[in-house]
Amino acid sequence: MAVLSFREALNQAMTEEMERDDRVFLMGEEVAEYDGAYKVSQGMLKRFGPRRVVDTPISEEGFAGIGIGAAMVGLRPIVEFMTFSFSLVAFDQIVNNSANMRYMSGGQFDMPIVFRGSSGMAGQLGATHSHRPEAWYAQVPGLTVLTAATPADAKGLLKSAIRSDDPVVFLEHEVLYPQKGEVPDGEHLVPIGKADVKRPGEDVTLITYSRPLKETLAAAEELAAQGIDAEVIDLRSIRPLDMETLTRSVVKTHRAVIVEENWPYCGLGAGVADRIYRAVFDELDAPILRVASSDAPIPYNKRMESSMLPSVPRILAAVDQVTYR
Amino acid sequence: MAVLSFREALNQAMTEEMERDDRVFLMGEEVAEYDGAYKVSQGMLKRFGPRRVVDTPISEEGFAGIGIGAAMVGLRPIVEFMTFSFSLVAFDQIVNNSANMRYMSGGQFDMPIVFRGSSGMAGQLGATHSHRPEAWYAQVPGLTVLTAATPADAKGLLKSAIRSDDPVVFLEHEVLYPQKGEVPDGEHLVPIGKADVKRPGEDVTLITYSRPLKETLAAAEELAAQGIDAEVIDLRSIRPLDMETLTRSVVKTHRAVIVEENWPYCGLGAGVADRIYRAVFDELDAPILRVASSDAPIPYNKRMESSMLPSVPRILAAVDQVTYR
Amino acid sequence: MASVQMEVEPIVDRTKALDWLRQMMLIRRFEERAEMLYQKGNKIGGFFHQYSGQEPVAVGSIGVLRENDWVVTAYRDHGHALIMGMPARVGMAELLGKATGCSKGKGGSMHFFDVKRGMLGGHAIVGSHIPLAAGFAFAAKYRGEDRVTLCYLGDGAINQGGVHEALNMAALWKLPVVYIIENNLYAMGTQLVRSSAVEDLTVRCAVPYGIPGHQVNGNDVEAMAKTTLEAVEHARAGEGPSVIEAGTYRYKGHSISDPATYRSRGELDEHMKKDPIIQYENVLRDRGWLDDDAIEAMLDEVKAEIEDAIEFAEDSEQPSLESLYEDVTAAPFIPQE
Amino acid sequence: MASVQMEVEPIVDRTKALDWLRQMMLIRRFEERAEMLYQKGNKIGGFFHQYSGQEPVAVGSIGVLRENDWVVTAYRDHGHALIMGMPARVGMAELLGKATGCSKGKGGSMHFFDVKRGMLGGHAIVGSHIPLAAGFAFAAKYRGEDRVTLCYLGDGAINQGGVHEALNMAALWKLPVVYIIENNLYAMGTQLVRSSAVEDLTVRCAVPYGIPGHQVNGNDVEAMAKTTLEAVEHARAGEGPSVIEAGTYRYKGHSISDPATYRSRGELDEHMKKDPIIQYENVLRDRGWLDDDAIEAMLDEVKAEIEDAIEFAEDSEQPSLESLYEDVTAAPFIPQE
Ligand SMILES: Cc1ncc(C[n+]2csc(CCOP(=O)(O)OP(=O)(O)O)c2C)c(N)n1
Ligand SMILES: Cc1ncc(C[n+]2csc(CCOP(=O)(O)OP(=O)(O)O)c2C)c(N)n1
Ligand SMILES: [Mg+2]
Ligand SMILES: [Mg+2]
Repeated sequence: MAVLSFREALNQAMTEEMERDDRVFLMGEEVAEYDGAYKVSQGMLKRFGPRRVVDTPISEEGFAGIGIGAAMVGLRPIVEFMTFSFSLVAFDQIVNNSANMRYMSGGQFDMPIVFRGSSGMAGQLGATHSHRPEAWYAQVPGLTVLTAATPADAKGLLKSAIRSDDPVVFLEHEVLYPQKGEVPDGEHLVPIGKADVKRPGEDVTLITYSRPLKETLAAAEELAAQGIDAEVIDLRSIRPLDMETLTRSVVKTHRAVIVEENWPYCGLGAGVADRIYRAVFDELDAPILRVASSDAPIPYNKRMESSMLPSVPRILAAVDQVTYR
Repeated sequence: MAVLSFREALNQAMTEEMERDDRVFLMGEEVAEYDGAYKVSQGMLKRFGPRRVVDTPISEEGFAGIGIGAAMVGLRPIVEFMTFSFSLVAFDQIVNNSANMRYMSGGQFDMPIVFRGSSGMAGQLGATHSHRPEAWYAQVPGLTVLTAATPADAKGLLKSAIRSDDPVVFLEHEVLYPQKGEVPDGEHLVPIGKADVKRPGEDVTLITYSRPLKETLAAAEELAAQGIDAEVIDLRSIRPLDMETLTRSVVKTHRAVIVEENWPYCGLGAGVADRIYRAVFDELDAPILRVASSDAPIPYNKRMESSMLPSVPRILAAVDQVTYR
Repeated sequence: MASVQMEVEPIVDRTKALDWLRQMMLIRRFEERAEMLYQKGNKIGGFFHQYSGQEPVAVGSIGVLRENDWVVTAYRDHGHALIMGMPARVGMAELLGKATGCSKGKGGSMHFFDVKRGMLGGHAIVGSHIPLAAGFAFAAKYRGEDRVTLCYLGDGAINQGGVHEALNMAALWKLPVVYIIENNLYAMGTQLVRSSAVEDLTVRCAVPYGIPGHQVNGNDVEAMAKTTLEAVEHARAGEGPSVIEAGTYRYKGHSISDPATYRSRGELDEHMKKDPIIQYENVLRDRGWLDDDAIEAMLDEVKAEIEDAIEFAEDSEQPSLESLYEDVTAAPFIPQE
Repeated sequence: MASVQMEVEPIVDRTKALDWLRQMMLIRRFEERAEMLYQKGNKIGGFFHQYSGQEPVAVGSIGVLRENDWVVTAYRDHGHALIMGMPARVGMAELLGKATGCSKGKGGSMHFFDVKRGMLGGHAIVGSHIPLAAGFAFAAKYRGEDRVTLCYLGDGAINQGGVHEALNMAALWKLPVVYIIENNLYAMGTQLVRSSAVEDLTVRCAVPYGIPGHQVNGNDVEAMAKTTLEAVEHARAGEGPSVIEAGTYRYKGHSISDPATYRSRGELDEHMKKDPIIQYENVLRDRGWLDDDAIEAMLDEVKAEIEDAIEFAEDSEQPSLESLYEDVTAAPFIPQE
């Protein structure tokens, strides 16, 4: 297996799919001549030319809509948001047009579009540039919402997203871009709708996605040293949610903690917890706790920002609570 | 007490506050010469003139931003969205500018702005025109999110919203506009952050807000006939949430059902349920069930749309489940 | 009188001209009868926006398209759909929310889609389909197809920011799309002077993007056709987008619930006196292409077509409640409940 | 050479001119030193956008304002803040994320606010502050205050739709606001020709709204002042908004992490050769208002001010972790956790 960075894995996924299928193209701010604000599309202009790697003006609402239009008539656009914080100006296009259009037309067309880009708190970028929009988009029927925590999943999931005939919101994390990991050689696809048990365990279920997987696995190691065997589940698919993997785990461990960067109230973890409770309430020996960001806008100051993030001590404290230690 | 329609109550609230305070003004599409698309601002242009009742072009992002700017320098705008479905094109302004600005400036100014308008499924308006944005906005620290189910609350809450120095998202419901109810005479203010027990009860807690209050109260009557004494809580304040009233009730009844028009996954009910579980898990004898809209875009067809809505039979079925009958 | 309307030499032959007249009658009749079903039978619900008075805009412009060109418009979409070839039956069935409707009863009046025939929708969020139109044109250019998109929008819609994002990109990338602003002087109750800082809408929408801007009497079906053809040929030649401001007037309120008290009876009467259908009848009569009997026969035919459509719609099945979860996604849909 | 830059007769007296020169030096020095703290000490984080090369735009335009006028800009905001009177100390402390910073360490480089002095922020979502500026002007007009707002935006920002919504309303309602487009030819790595269908930005932003559009050499501080004054007086007279396109150039990459490989060394050198600070020194020297010693002294003073600011910033306290929940709302904040 090749060792790739997260960013290279995404680049490979797009490159391979664009090689396979001329209908696939990439569009966004600085994706072409600049090679991507975060260099995810490095070399793609050179390889595919300006017809298929398209720089746009700073017009997210407009080019999201152009992508949607192109998808309605058979192209398969990948629309990059420099960061998903900027998708807020395109919110109407994503929610109303990409998600509803097939339905409102009685199924007259597919909507094979991927919106992708970095998301989350990337370090001192402040309140406007640190959004985690997963719960906003997860709520919307019609959308598929995916996120990866490892280079392998990034590649395999993005390829599946590009091949999907439905609109996909694909959330990356800027902090993960340089991180390296093994990626299977050859055709590698990760199915939509399947969570991944990143570490099997018996005593407590730790549910996470995106960047905090790392902290969660580190916490699991600590717990192992303390004699607690934690199962770590990486959601990967935010919508649809893999309820089977989640309930199977909770039925075994009887306790769960959700680790996420999202805000606590009405955040993704609330959506996931609600569904687990309703599915297997009687199996739970403790409330599902959440290690989420603090309920405040994201500050510039580094220490303050760090204090909001999921961390190993915060995860351990939550596990202590659900295991009544 | 006077009997007023919901729309008249809102009108009174705005009118009284504009009488009190010259800084308060109303701005939006068709609010002035047309007297409001839903006649909520009827007569206000005549009373206050075009300086204070301002018709705008169809530019939600722009006039939301103008309102925010005006609030930053001391005015107290009421910005009407013809419906909150159209707030999606202004999402960035509401989330990034109105909610974050005070924080990002280190508290250098207040943000006394109210965004208000109808919301919810008003009857065959289709997928783009039937949004219930409460969970989207509830997630955002900095915002206050309110909604009323009766004319009295509509008046009292809107007055409090206008007097608040923080940005308020005030969700009305088109179907409620003509409904009548008693409204206390004289100065009537409903505090932000307080839910209201619309019907006390001992056996099960029914939590709701906005239009479904009616169905919920009707279901409670049915239940009473069956010997089950339901407590009905109208949230009114979506953010901040009145956890005290909620937990006090659940500690008493040990079971709860949330009735709402929001989508199920990551909807408002998930946010509320998650917080109740974490607060009083041991008191719960059953999972908190949800009577929400179905997980689909909103169809035009009347029967299909009705089938998605909370209804007395659906509420009764949920109560049967949580009471294990 | 007829000569007042017709600013240009006929650009059509008799067959085409009669067809256009018939199309205008068809739209008019479709909506008249639908309005009755809405008002009396309570069979139609939701928002319902009529095109009465504006028919020549759609008829003249779509009239110059080729088979595989595309059309997209806002919520005032019955006319465009019918002219693109959507059978009145499936349009009427959609209004009644039936499974046989063009959008299976899921879209309603504001969402008439007939993708096979190139009708890429009515769209209900003001301005939101302007970028979509640029996207269709982007795809045509990407694939090297000789296909043009016509996109209709209102005089109020030009105040949505996304419109200008799309116009800029369409111009920058020379996309084959023609934007037709149906300037009916009002956006709901707001007169143009109260919504736009400049009243010449080509100054708002063409000049800033360096693209051709045409102003045309939208109630003159042949002038509409001629101007559109020019813009369409410009697009086909790879020269990029154009903007056409078509002056027109709507007879009805903004939607069925709007009494339109913001305008005077006199103003309305003034416009109705110049009804474009009657004017075109006169023009064709003057040309000797048509006589009163022929007009009568045409009207009868149109009426019959609409009555048949109503019968079809009424007889059609309601969609099943299970279909609520159909057409959400192309992949098997798993409700997240 | 100096005469090449100075297109207009001096519109300032000596005191003001020296002050402007000093202000430009102050911005330049502030950012040079801050860049070092970012690069070497790792004391500054997040996005950091420098204004070097563009100083005359802010200095000349803000230079004609009255005490109670307002200014708002994007994330490239250090210059505007300093000129509005924000002490270098609190600016530097903000960069270091300190509690003594202008925004208590919560805003950072992109969010310099000094409301008391009329600096209504740096704003980081491209285009999002253009409506805010119209809102300030709306409030001034509403209250009958004789107050003008200057709002700065980039050549890339004009492609955000909300900008055009705001321009239209500002024009429609004759709001006292002046929009200054700092056309530095690039939006990140995108040259203007690749982002805008039309290169004359007054055609994009003034013509469609029927408001005055000025083009000016933004690197000529006095020309900048003169043009702004004209626009400001227009606003004060109740005539509404104007747009000024100020041609300028940024020396550094878009942000500190941008190597700016999209432009040639030659292009950059060409511009640096005409450095506006040096040019203005020459102009003032030619006028006999300044000699080398005075320049030296001025620079020393500026350097000392910045070193003092750094010392202040370094010595300042970090905000407490509890302050995370402060300043969220005016009402007592109840975290929803
Ligand atoms: C974003 C948005 N804002 C508001 C509305 C409500 N609305 C629907 S149509 C309309 C007026 C549009 O006027 P115009 O563009 O002139 O088209 P016309 O109705 O005259 O054909 C308004 C305000 C909407 N659908 N979407
Ligand atoms: C809505 C939005 N999209 C994208 C960005 C990322 N971004 C920040 S600055 C910038 C370039 C802006 O260029 P310009 O307006 O010319 O201003 P300049 O940086 O040259 O001063 C971009 C793309 C953003 N902050 N907000
Ligand atoms: Mg109109
Ligand atoms: Mg620039």
